[in-house]
Amino acid sequence: MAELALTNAIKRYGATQVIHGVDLQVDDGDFCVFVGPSGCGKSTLLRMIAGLEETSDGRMTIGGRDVTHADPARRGVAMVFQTYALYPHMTVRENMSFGLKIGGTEKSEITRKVDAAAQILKLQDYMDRKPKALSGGQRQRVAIGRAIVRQPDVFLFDEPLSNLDAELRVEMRVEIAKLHKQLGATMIYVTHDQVEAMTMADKIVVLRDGRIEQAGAPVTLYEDPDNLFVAGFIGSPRMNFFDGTVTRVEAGRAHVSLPRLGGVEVPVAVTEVPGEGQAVKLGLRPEHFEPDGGIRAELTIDVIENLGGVSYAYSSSDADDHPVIVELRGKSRPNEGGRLAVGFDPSSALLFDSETGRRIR
Amino acid sequence: MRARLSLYWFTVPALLVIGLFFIHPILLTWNMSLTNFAGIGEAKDVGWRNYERIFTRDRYLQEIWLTLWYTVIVVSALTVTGLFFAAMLHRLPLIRNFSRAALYTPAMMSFVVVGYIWQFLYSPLNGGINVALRDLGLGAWEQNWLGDPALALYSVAFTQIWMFTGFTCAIFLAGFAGIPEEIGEAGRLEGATSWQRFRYLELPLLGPSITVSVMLTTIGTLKTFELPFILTKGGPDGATRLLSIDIIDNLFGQYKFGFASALSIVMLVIVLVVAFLQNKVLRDRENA
Amino acid sequence: MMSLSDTATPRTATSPDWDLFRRRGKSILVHCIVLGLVAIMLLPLVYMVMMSFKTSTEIAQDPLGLPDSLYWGNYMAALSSMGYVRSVLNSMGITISVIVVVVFSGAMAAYPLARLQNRISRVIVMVMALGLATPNFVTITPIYVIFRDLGLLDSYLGIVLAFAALKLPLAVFFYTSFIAAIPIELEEAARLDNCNNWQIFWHVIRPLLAPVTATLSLFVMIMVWNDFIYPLLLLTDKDKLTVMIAVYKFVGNTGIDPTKLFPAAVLGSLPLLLMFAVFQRKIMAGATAGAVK
Amino acid sequence: MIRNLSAVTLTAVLMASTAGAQTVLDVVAWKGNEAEPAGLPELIEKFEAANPDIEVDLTYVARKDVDKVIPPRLQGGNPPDVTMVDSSLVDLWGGAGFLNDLGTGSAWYDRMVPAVREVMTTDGEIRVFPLEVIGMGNFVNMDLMAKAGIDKAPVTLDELKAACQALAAQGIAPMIFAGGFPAMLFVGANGIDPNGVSPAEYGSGERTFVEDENFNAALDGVRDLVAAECFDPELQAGLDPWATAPQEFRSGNVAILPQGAWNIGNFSSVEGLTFQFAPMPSRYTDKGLALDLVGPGWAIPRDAEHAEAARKWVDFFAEEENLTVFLKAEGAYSPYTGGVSTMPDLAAPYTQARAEGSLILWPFSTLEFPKALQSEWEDSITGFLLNIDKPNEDTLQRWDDTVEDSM
Repeated sequence: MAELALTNAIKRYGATQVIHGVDLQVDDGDFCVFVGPSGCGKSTLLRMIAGLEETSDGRMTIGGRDVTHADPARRGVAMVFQTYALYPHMTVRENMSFGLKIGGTEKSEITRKVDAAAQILKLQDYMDRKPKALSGGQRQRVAIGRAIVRQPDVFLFDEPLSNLDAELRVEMRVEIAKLHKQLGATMIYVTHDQVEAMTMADKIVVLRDGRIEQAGAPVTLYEDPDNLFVAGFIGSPRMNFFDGTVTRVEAGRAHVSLPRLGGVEVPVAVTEVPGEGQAVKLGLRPEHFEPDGGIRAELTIDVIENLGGVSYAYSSSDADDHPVIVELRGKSRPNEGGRLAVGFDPSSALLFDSETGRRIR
Repeated sequence: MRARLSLYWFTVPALLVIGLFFIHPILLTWNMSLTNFAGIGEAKDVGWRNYERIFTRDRYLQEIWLTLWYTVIVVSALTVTGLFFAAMLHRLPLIRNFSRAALYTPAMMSFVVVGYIWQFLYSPLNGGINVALRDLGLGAWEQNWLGDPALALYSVAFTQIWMFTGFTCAIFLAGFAGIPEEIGEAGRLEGATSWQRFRYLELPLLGPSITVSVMLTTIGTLKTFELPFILTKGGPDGATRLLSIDIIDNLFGQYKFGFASALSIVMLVIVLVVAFLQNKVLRDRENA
Repeated sequence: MMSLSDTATPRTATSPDWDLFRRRGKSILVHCIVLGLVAIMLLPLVYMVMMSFKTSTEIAQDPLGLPDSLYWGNYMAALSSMGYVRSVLNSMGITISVIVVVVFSGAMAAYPLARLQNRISRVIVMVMALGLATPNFVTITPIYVIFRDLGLLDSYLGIVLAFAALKLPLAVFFYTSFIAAIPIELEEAARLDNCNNWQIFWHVIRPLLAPVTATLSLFVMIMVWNDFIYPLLLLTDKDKLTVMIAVYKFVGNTGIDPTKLFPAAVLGSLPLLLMFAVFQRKIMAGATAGAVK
Repeated sequence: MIRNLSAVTLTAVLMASTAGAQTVLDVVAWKGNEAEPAGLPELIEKFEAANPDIEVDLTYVARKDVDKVIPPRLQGGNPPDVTMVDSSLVDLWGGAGFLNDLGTGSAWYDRMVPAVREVMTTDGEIRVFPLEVIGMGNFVNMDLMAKAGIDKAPVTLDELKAACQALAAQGIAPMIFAGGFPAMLFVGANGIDPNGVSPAEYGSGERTFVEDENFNAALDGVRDLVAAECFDPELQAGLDPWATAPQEFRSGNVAILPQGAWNIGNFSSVEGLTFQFAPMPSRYTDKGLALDLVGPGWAIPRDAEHAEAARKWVDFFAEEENLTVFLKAEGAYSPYTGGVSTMPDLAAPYTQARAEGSLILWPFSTLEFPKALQSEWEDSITGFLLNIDKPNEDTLQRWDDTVEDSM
C-alpha cells in the first residue's frame, strides 16, 4: 500500500502533447477515480502510471519511490483492463498464477494466494475453466483476482465495467467498493461514467484535454465545482446553465438578470466582484428548483420523465443548447405543454464567467 | 435449405479452371505413371513396374528420407527465424514496416537468380563468403560450401531459409497483430520479461499463424527443386539429390516420363500425407 | 486488511535517471541489432547489384569491393536486347489478369465452402488440397494437349487460366478461413434486407475481403512474374513474352556470365519490387488480416 | 479497384493479335540469344532478304528448357517449323517418328565428314542437318603461363604436370578440374584410345569399365595431376562447371580450364585476357587429343506447318558462306569436308592436333555412351575427387551398373 504522486507529468507523441503537466497526489488507501469525456487523456494517464506509456517529462512516485521510468513490473502496480486481457489459452487458475510464477514465487505460496483471492471473489468453482467458458462478470472477477494476488501497492482499473450490462455493472460496482474496503489498497479507477465516479470515489479527478480540471472529494466537486466544465460534467441530470448579465454589484452580491427566466434578477453571493454588464452563466441543479424558493419564474414544459419517486420536467427553447431540467418531487405534476411555476433559492445558484468558464465565487 | 445448396453454384468457375487445368492433368500423370512413356511418341503399359522399382531400390527410399530431412531442416529453421524476426519487429514498431519489406525482398526474386547469386557466394575459390571470412581474419572458417558432401545439403537449405525468412516473418507478424495488445501489457505488469511474454503468452496464441506458416512452407519445401538443381544438381555425388531432383533428371535428363510420373505420384502422396498429419497435429495443439 | 498480504514482495527503488538511461540505451541497442540483422539478410542482394555494375576483371580482383565506377555498360547491353518495356507490360498485364481471375473465382468458391459444412464441401476441399500438393512440372505435357484442343495456345486468356489454376487452391483456402470468421449476423441482416445469395456475396462479403485479397495478390504476383516455363510453352508470339523470359536469355546453355545475367535480373525484378514497394502498406495490412482467423 | 482490374484483363485478352499474311517460319533454337548469338541475327536478315515472302520468327529456348517445351508441341501436332536438335533429341524424337527424313540424297549429305555421317544416320534416314562440330579441350591463360616462364599451352601430360608445378610455385592456381564437366574431359581423353577400342563397346556393355586398363589408367592419371599440384581435388566439387568455374578463368584467377570451344567468343570479349585453346593432354598421343563434340543441327518436325519454307531454311545453311558465319561466331568446325577455316588463331593448337588426326568424337554426343551414364560420370567423378584414394573399381563399377541399367 502506498500513496501515489505525479509532478508535472507530461506525455508527448512526437510533437503532439496529450498530457499537459499533471500534478496529482493520491493518498494511501484512497479510491481515486479519473473521469472525463472520451479523449480527455484519462486512460493515457493511467497507462503512464502503469508504465505502459513512457512518461515524457515530469516525475512520478509510488510510496516515495521514483518510478518515472521504471519498468511496469517494478512499479508495484496491477491493472484490470477494460477488455479484461485474460490469457485465452490459460485456465482461471493459470491466469491468476501467471504473474507470481514469473516472479518466481514458490508453488505452495502461489496456490495459497490464488485460493485466497478466489475465495474473496467467489471464483472457487471456476478455477479450471478457460476464459471463453466464463460469463462477462466472472471474467471481470478473474481479471480482478489476477490483480489481487500480486498484492500491488496500487490497483489500476481501466473502465473495468464498461463491457458489462447495466445490472451486472451495479453489482460489480458494489463489489469493487467492498473489495477496496477489505483490502484497504490504493486504487485508481478510470471511467467516463460519472455515476460510477460519484458512488465509488474517495477522490475524483476530472480531466479534460490532458489537463486536470479539478480534483477533490465527490461532494466537493458536486457542490463546489471550480468551473463550468466540472459543474456540467458532474451530476446527473446535468446542471442547468442560464446565460445572464451582471446588472449591479452591491453588498457582496452580484445581481444577475436571466432572460431565459423572464428577466428575473438573482442576487448571488460573491467575494470577488465581477464588472457590471459582464456576461455570466448561472448554474442551477435540477433539484434546486423548489416551488417556494425566493426567486420565481415560469417555464413551458414539453416533456415529463416520470421515474416514480421523482420526475424531471424538460423545457426547451430555440435559444438553448440544452433544455432546462426541473426535478419534481411532489404529487402535483404539470401537463406536457403546460406552464410550470418554478422557484429557487439564490444561495444554491453558482456563478461562472461566460468567457473563461471559471467559477466566480 | 435449397437456397443454401444453390450456393454451390459459386464454386463452378473455380472448379472448372482447377479441374480442367490441374486435376485433369494430374489424372493423366497417374495414367502415365503406369507406362514407359518417354515424353513423346507412344507409351506402353507396364503396370506397376515403375512403382515396384521405386520401392525396391534403396536409392529412392534414401531420396525420400533426404527430402524429408531437408524439409525438416528448412521448415524448422524458417519457423525459428521467422518467429525471431517477427517477435523482434513486433516490439519495434518504428522499423517494423521497413524491415518486413526488406526481409521479404529475397522471396520476390526468382529461384534461378537466387540460385546463381548463391552459386557465386558459395564458390570455394573467390566466392563472396570465403573472401569475406578471409577479409575478417576468419580464414580458418572457410569452407567448401557446396563441394563438401557433409555440408552441401545445409548450404542449399540455408539459401532456401534465407529466401523465405521474410515470408514466414510476415505471416507471424500478422499473427502478432492479432493478439490483443492488452495481453502483452498485462504480462508486462505482471513482471514477465520480453522472453517470458513471448514464451508463455505470444507463442501459445500464435497457434493459427504457426499452422498456416508450417503448412505452407512444408508443402513448398517438399516440392522444391529449383535451388538444389541450380546450386548442386544433386551433387556432390548425390549428397543433395532430393526426390524432386531425381524427378527432373528422369524427366528431362533421361526422358523417362513414365517413371518420373510414378515418382511424382509418390511425392504427391508424401506431400498429402505429411500435410494431413501436420494439419491434424497442429490443429489439435491449437485447440488443446 | 486481507489475510494474504503478509509476504508481499519487496520492491526496490532505483534512480529514475538510471531507469531512463537503461531503457533508452536498451531500446537503441535492440533497434541497431535488428536493423543490422536485416542488413545482413540483404547482403546477398547487394552483392548481386554490385556484381551487375562490375567488369569481369573487377569481379576477379576484388569480389567484395565496391565497383570502381558505376559501369552502366552491363545494363546498356541488357536493356538493348530485352525488349524491356513491351515484356514488362506483358508481365504486368498477365499478372494483373491472373490476380483478377484468382481473386474472383477463389472468393466465390470459398463462400459456400465456408458456410456449408457437409460432404460436398469436404470433397471440394479435398480437390483443392490435391491441387495444392501437386508438383506442377509433371503436368506440363497434359496441359499443352488440353490447350491445343481448346484452341487456347498463344493466347493471353489461356496462359492466364493456366496460372490461375496453379494458385486457385491456395486462394480458396485463404478465403475459406477468412469468410468463416465473418460474423454470420451480417449475412442474416442482408437476407432480411431481401438480398439474394449473389447480392450478399457481392455487397456484404466481397468488400470485407480486401485485406486477404492483398496478401493473395502478392503470392500470385511473385509466382506469375518469375515463372518462365508456362510462357515458353504456351506463348509463341514473341510480342507476348514476359520479362523473365527476356532475363533467361542471359543464362547460356554452357554457362552464365555474372556481368550479363545480373544486370538483366535486376532489370527484370525491378518492376515487381517497385509494385511491391508501392502497395506494401496495403499488402502487409492484408497479411495481417489474412493469417488471423 | 476490382472493377478497374477487370477492364485491364479484358484489354489484355483482346491484345491477342492475329498473324500476318506472310509465311511466318517458326524456328526454335538454343542459340541466337545474348549469351550465344551464333551469328543467327545476321543470318536471319540475309535469309529474309533472299526470301521476301518468309518472315523468320526465332524463339530462343535454353537447351534444358527444350526438353520441357518442345515435346508437348510435337506431341500436340503443333510443332515449330524448324527446331534445333542434338543427337539425343534426334534419337528420342526421330525414334518416335516426329522428325522428317531430310533425305540421304542431299548434296550436303555426301559432303558430311564420314564419322559424323555415320553417327547421324539412323535406319537409312538423316533427320538432322548438323551445323557444327565443337572442340573441347583446355583454355590456357597465356599471361599466367608466361609468369611461370612457359610460352606454350601444354599438350602432353608431362608438359601439363610441369606447367602445374611451375604455376603453383608462382602462387597461381593452375587448373580447374570440377567433376561435373572439366574432369570428365580429362578422363575421357585418357580413357578412350583413338586407335583402340570403340567407345560403343563400353556403352553397349560389351566391355566393362572396371576391368578396362585404359580407364583405370585414366583415373590414375588424375591422381598424378593432383600430385603435380594441378588442383586441390576436394575444392573442385564446390565449383559449378557452368557458372563459377568459367568466371574464375574469365577473371584471370586460374591458368587452365578444360571446357568447350563455345566459350571462345565469351572469353574473347573480356579485355586483357590472352588465352589459347589447346587439345587435351592424353596418354595416347604427344600432340594432345582433340575431343570433338557433334553439335546441334536443324530438324524439321513431321507436323511442321511450313515444311517447304523450313526446307529453304535448311538449304540456306547448307551453303558454305552462310554456315561459315555461324561457325565463326561459334568457334566451331564444319561437319562438312572442304570449306574454309572458321577458327580463330588462338585455337591453333587444337586445330593442329585435329588436322594431324589426333581426334575422337565425344562418345556422349554420338550416343555411343548412354545418356544416363553422363550424370553418373558427373556424380561419380565428383565422388572420386572427394576421396581420391579409394580404389578405382568403386568408381568404374558404378559406370558399368549404369550401362547395364539403361539397357
